[in-house]
Amino acid sequence: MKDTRTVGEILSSQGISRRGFLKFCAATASMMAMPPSMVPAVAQALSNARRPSVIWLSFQECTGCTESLTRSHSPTLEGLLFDSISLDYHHTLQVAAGSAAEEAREHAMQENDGSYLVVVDGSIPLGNPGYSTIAGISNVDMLKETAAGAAAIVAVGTCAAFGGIPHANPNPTGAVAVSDIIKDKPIINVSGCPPIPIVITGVLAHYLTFGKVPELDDLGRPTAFFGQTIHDRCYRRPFYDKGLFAETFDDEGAQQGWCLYKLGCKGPVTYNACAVSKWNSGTSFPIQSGHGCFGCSEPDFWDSGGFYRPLSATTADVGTLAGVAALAGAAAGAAIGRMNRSHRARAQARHEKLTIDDIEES
Amino acid sequence: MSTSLERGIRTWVAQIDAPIASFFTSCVHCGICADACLFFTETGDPKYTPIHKLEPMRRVWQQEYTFWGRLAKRLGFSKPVTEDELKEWEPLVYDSCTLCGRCSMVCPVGNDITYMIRKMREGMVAAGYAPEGLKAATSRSIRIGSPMGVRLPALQAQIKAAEAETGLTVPLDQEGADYLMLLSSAEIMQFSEIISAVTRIFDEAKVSWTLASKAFEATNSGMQIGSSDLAAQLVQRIVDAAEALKVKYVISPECGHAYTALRWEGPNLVGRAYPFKVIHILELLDELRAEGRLKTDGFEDQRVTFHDPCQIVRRGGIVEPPRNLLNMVAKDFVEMEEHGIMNWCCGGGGGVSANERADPIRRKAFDRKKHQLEGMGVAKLVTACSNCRNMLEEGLEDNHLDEDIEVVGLAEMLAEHLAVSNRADTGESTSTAKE
Amino acid sequence: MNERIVVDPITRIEGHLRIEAQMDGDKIAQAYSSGTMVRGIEIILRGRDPREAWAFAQRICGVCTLVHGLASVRAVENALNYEIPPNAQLIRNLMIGAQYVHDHVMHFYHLHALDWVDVVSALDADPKATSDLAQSLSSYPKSSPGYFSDMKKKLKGFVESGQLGIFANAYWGHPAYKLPPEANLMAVAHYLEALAWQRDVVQLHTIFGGKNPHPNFVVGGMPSALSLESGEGATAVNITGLQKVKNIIDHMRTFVDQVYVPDTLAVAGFYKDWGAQGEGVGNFLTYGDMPATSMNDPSSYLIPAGVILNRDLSTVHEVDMNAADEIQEYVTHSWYDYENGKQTGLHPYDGETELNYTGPEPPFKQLDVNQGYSWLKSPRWKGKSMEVGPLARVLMLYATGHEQTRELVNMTLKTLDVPVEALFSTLGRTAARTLETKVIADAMQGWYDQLIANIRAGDTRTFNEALWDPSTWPRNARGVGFMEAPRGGLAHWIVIENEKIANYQAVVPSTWNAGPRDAEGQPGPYEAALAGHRLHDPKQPLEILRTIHSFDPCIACAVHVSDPDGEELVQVKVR
Amino acid sequence: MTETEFLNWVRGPGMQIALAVFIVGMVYRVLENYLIGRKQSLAEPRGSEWTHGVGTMWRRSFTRAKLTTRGYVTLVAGYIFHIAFLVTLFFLAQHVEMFRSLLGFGWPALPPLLITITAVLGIAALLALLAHRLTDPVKRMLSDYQDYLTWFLTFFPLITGFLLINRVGIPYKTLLATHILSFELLLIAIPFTKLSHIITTFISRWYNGAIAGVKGVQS
Amino acid sequence: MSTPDGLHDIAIETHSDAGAYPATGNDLPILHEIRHALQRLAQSGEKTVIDLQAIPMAPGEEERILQLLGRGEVSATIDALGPSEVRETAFAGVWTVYHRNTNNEVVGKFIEITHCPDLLHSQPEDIATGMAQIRETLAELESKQSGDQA
Repeated sequence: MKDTRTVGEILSSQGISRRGFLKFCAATASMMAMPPSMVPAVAQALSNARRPSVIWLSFQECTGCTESLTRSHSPTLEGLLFDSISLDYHHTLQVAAGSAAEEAREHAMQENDGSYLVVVDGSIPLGNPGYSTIAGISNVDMLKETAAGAAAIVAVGTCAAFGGIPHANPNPTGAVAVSDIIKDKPIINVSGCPPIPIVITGVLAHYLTFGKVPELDDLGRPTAFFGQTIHDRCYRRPFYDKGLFAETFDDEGAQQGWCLYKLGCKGPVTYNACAVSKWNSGTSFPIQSGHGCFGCSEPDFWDSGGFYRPLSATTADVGTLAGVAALAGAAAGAAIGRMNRSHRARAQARHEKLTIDDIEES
Repeated sequence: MSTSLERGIRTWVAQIDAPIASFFTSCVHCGICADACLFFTETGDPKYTPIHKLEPMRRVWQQEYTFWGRLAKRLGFSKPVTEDELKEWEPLVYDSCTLCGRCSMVCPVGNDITYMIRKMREGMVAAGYAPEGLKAATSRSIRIGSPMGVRLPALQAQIKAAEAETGLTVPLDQEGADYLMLLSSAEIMQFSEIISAVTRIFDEAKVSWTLASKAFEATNSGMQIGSSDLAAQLVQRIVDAAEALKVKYVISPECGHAYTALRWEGPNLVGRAYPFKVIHILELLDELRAEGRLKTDGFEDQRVTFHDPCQIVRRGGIVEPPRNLLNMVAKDFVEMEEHGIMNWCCGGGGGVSANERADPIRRKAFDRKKHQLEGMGVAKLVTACSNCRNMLEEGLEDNHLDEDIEVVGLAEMLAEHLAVSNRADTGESTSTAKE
Repeated sequence: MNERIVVDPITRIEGHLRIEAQMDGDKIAQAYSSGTMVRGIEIILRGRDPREAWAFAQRICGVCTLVHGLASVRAVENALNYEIPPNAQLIRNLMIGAQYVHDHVMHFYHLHALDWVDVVSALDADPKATSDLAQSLSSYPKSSPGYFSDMKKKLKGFVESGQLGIFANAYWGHPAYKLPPEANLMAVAHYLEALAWQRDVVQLHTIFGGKNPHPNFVVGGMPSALSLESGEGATAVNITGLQKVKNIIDHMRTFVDQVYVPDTLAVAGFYKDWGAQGEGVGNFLTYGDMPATSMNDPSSYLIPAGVILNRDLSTVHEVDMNAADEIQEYVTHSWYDYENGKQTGLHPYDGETELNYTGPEPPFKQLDVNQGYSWLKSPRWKGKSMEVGPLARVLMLYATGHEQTRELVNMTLKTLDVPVEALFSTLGRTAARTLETKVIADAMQGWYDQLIANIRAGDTRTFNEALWDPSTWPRNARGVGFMEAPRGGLAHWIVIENEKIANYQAVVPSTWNAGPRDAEGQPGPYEAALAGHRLHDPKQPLEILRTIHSFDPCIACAVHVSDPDGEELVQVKVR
Repeated sequence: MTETEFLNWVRGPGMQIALAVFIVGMVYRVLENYLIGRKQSLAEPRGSEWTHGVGTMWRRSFTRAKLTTRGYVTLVAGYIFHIAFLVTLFFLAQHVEMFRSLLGFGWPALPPLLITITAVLGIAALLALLAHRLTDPVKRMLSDYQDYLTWFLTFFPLITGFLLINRVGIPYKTLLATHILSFELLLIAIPFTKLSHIITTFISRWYNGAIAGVKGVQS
Repeated sequence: MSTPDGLHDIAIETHSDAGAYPATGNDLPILHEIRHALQRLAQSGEKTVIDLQAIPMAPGEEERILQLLGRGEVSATIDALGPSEVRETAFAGVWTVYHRNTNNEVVGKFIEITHCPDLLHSQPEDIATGMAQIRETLAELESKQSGDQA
């Protein structure tokens, strides 16, 4: 049984006025990081949008992404569940377990073939199919099988988007991202460890509203949320520009809200919406609470040279290197130096005395 | 490759040392040395840029002493030095460089370019590339004993004249004298007044000195042409004579390169330290002054300036003595704008004056000195190098300034003002008196 | 019939858990618990900067999102003997407390409740009667007939849409559901309320830690500088932020007192029979946590450390986390190898393991339980299987004479009219979780007051820089960082050599509880608790879910790998 | 290679390679020169090699000569460039952090505004020097490809650094990686080009001073 | 320990100069933006909406902006999917619109430069619904009346 009512109809059936609908659209547009002038377009689109079926697959994950989803205040998870989508498979939230759960997934796939949305959190291990299984099925098989009939895939979290922590060196399980396996479907990468709650719901809302993939950057992330660096929008940016940096976590600079660059903040190279939308209903974000940005929405951020090392600092261990290099240079230099010296000595030995006759003859 | 070219290159290989390698490594092609070279400043031709004059030797260094150069040479990527290049470079190295050392003073990375040119000439001459005039002068030096062909009789004639003039004996080959005085051929031939002058001064200061018949010539064409082998022969003569006469000091006369050749290069050329000391005439005079043994009378009434001979001052290290001495006799002594170790060369040092081919450019380069003198209002231009003196006189004449400015040797000027003591008072004979 | 019932995935938990139950008729003869996912975080941690370990370790789990970060930070601090400022300790306590309250409430409503609450049955509820019921239980304001009427209407619309989403294919109408429609409707309403409530209360983490899930910590204190010069301030922890923390604590306590505790008691009243099954192993372990002063002063812990054996509350045994012969891990039935054979047990400092999947090639139907059958290891204390978690803690508090706990436990037993033995059960575990939530929520107020007192006294230190620079460290150091995570005792062991991590081991609550059999064939608590359950319908294994959920499994945490030969493993680096 | 991998590479392996090449190359280069050797002068010295050698190492940073206009262009622009380069290299806070990571210690930084102004002056000076090199007959004659290559390698870090501080359009991550890479390229180029003068100039100055010093003159 | 309601009285030593106060400096640009928008409104009647959630804010900065804008004569509360507050600022034509969801969490913050925010207008759809309801009510009443008469 498929719900064919549009979001507009669902809302009006709940007795929500057009004013309420417009407000809903305004909040939705804001949350999707769209300019207010787009509100009429959002309203138009939402009037026609239908509740899509969503299948959420959890692979090598920590459930942090799902937890983040539950923190979204706009739209709320309950709003999403009741009004906007049909979340037909989701380990952490669904009631059914075991074979009943698997049947729900298969049912949703059949019922909505070609139109359902697959959300993936967690990476997929390729090292051995036994590294991660659900119902005895390896992750890679389940992903391929589920993705086959999907309209699009949303890779939620850095693990699904870029491999994340399992992919970090030495990647013991051979973990890869969704995009490494699925090549023939549109994939939206919603990175972050976890992603900002309203960014997850914002991307889902965008897909629901417009029925298509939003504009993406070269890493497959929606530019509406990942278009600018944290540093670009950081309220501490003026301190960076003035060269005022906190030196430690509770010095005067830290208490004054000075820039955390020296404490290793990766804001300048991290594309995410933390500085604008902030976390948990706009309460704060890591930098506002005194800890530098990890760069968690960026690929390979776990191996990007240390969370407490300033961005400009080298990550190379150079102590021994310098010694070894100096020794190597000295050895090579000594060798060639000796050659040079004997080259010169030979030339001096072969020197024929210049006589006045030589001069007169020339 | 011709054997001579090969010989030249081998000479460079033998001559290049750690400082030269360091200098070539450091050069940043800033071209500031050009501004220090009067041949550039007066012609504006970039080829006179000092560091450029070393290009062939630089390539030899690169190809023989650097890793990449050796590799490139082995792989055939490097451009070998050719006869044509040496031919092209010969005038740059000999005609338009007086080894004055001014470029070495301005190089921001500290390159002693003059030191390099000196070595550059070693290879050039070994390869057979040296100007005819300089070759001839060298030939005369070796074969006759003096670049100008001055032989002992000519000196003896001048000694006679001096003795007649001063009434004093000019000691020759006096064994056991403290000082062996050398002369340059220009002094013997053109500025023989100097003989009288030193005779009188030494007499007055009671200096025990002598001339040597076997080694009266101080100049060293071998060094100018750039051959250490020949330069060594010439130095050896002086060393032999000084040893034979058992002198304690050898006095280098008012001649620039002679001082460098004998004082600084000499021991290295002959391969051992001297058993005597080399002292420049100005140093000696200044010592005498300091000791009160040199007293002067009266002052020059005209404005006087001093032309620092490059090899004596900048590259010889004798900066204060001429000034001390000048101040004894000149009330209106003024310095040129750039003086002392930053003075401009007369244009004829380093063998350029012996090289007729260089005459036009040398004369052009004299403009630098002319500009220096302009507006100074000096009547006397004192110097302490007979070659400078020659060049200055000629240059002033070329520029029709000889009427206004007289060129004078410093020792000579001192002699003119020498305060003669009353011999009767002391009752002693002079050191030059025959025993 | 002696069939094997397989429940995979076990849903409404953290991570990937598979239960296989060997049936004896309709009764479970033996149960086998299998963690089916491995990531190898401990391999990844090797060679890294110990100061960064917490961020990696924190990603072990996003549900109990701070516990691994904090255990890791404490491990490094313990290894380096690194003292932290009192404010940092108080802030950590507040964050742990918030984690408890948040996590337990979410577990109860969103992960556990639907084992007891029939959503479809709620459609038959009378809103007025529901309102009466709600008002009889608590003074919580959202209890009007209109409120429940709206709720019912919304639910009706949802069910009628045909797209049940997360509620699809559930065991609605299963005879084990015993709540009347009104209780079901009230519970569904609170399910949604709790969802909104939790969004608010996690903001305590956001203020101090910058975000949730995965708030930030720092070795040596807290990274959240206090900015107090004006009402607005320069950091999140300013006067406004602290006021908000205060409001959140009030909000937490209100919800726990007015909704969570009454609901637990109300629901439990209908399921008293579950007070007699699902016990487990009868041994309980706590590490202790939430110090009033410092982790070095166990006497100041709110929750004491100790071991209770065989339900014997009269004797509390001491635990030495550094003793090589106390805590050990076995891999006899796990997909790992030990160098000296799979029969030996190893203390975490010496933890040495090799990833070796010997299970059936996927897709598979059934595991071979005679071999390795889980990515979880089997931790043992002096060779004994131990249960950790809320029940262990409440028992420990009870056994050590914690006044409030005793009152709460006695009140609960009295209200439900069950014997004290009912504690050792599925129901007891769930009730214990509720009770300790109240204990901790109440304690938070004290920590907050102390923090404000310190600030008022002019102490704004939150971080100790003394040992921040790794060059100040000894060449070799090792330490254990432990805490009471919501799911039970959690400890990370770290070995530091030359400023880098040489070995890292996490033994986590769900490894204690969900681990497979050990060398001697002793089952883990899950396995022991499930044995003897009768299943009404093997196709609808609701009974299994109830007991498993009562432990609040957290499997991603539980799976761990540490492999000295990690380099030899397949390295697939795409992109 | 993604942006992140690029950045990670230049911050780690790239920096390692660059430093290794720089150190190996410079130690090698200095020894290659030094070990050719030189004859100790047998002439009786008038002054000390060491006093004058060391004196010239410092003294030669200031010119004594009156120069022509072309000389002053080189001199003034050269001073500005060198000072600007050193100030930006050593006193921008971000760079101090880089040195701290390399050396284990740091020093106070200067305000970014000052650094920005300095960098602009440095960039202007470098542009002037390039224009001068292209127009001045002496410099043009002396120049080969290396002079333009080294000019670019020096200009590159300055201009990328300037853009980085001022965030002109280009994505920060790419720009930062490029900036670090440009510094590494510069480091690598030093031993193989005239840029080795950053070290050898002090050796050359010493020799110059020593040669003159023996004669009692401070060169 | 007194209750922390008196937090503002906490005697904490302050150690900052006002000049170093952290600010993104967004208040000025916003005011400029508002000025231009007002100009457009006056000239062509064009409306402008500024989404405050799309602008990064330092702690307390939003409050400062609102303080700058001040409070005008009109304020309204709309109860639709949670409360919304519409308020005219001290500058006529400049409105602040705050949307909250049913859990009272702020879901949208806007500054609108317009004669009257759209949300205050009665919407045609709602009017249509209202009309239908009135008709229905009338019909009911009338049929009741006629029924009474009958």
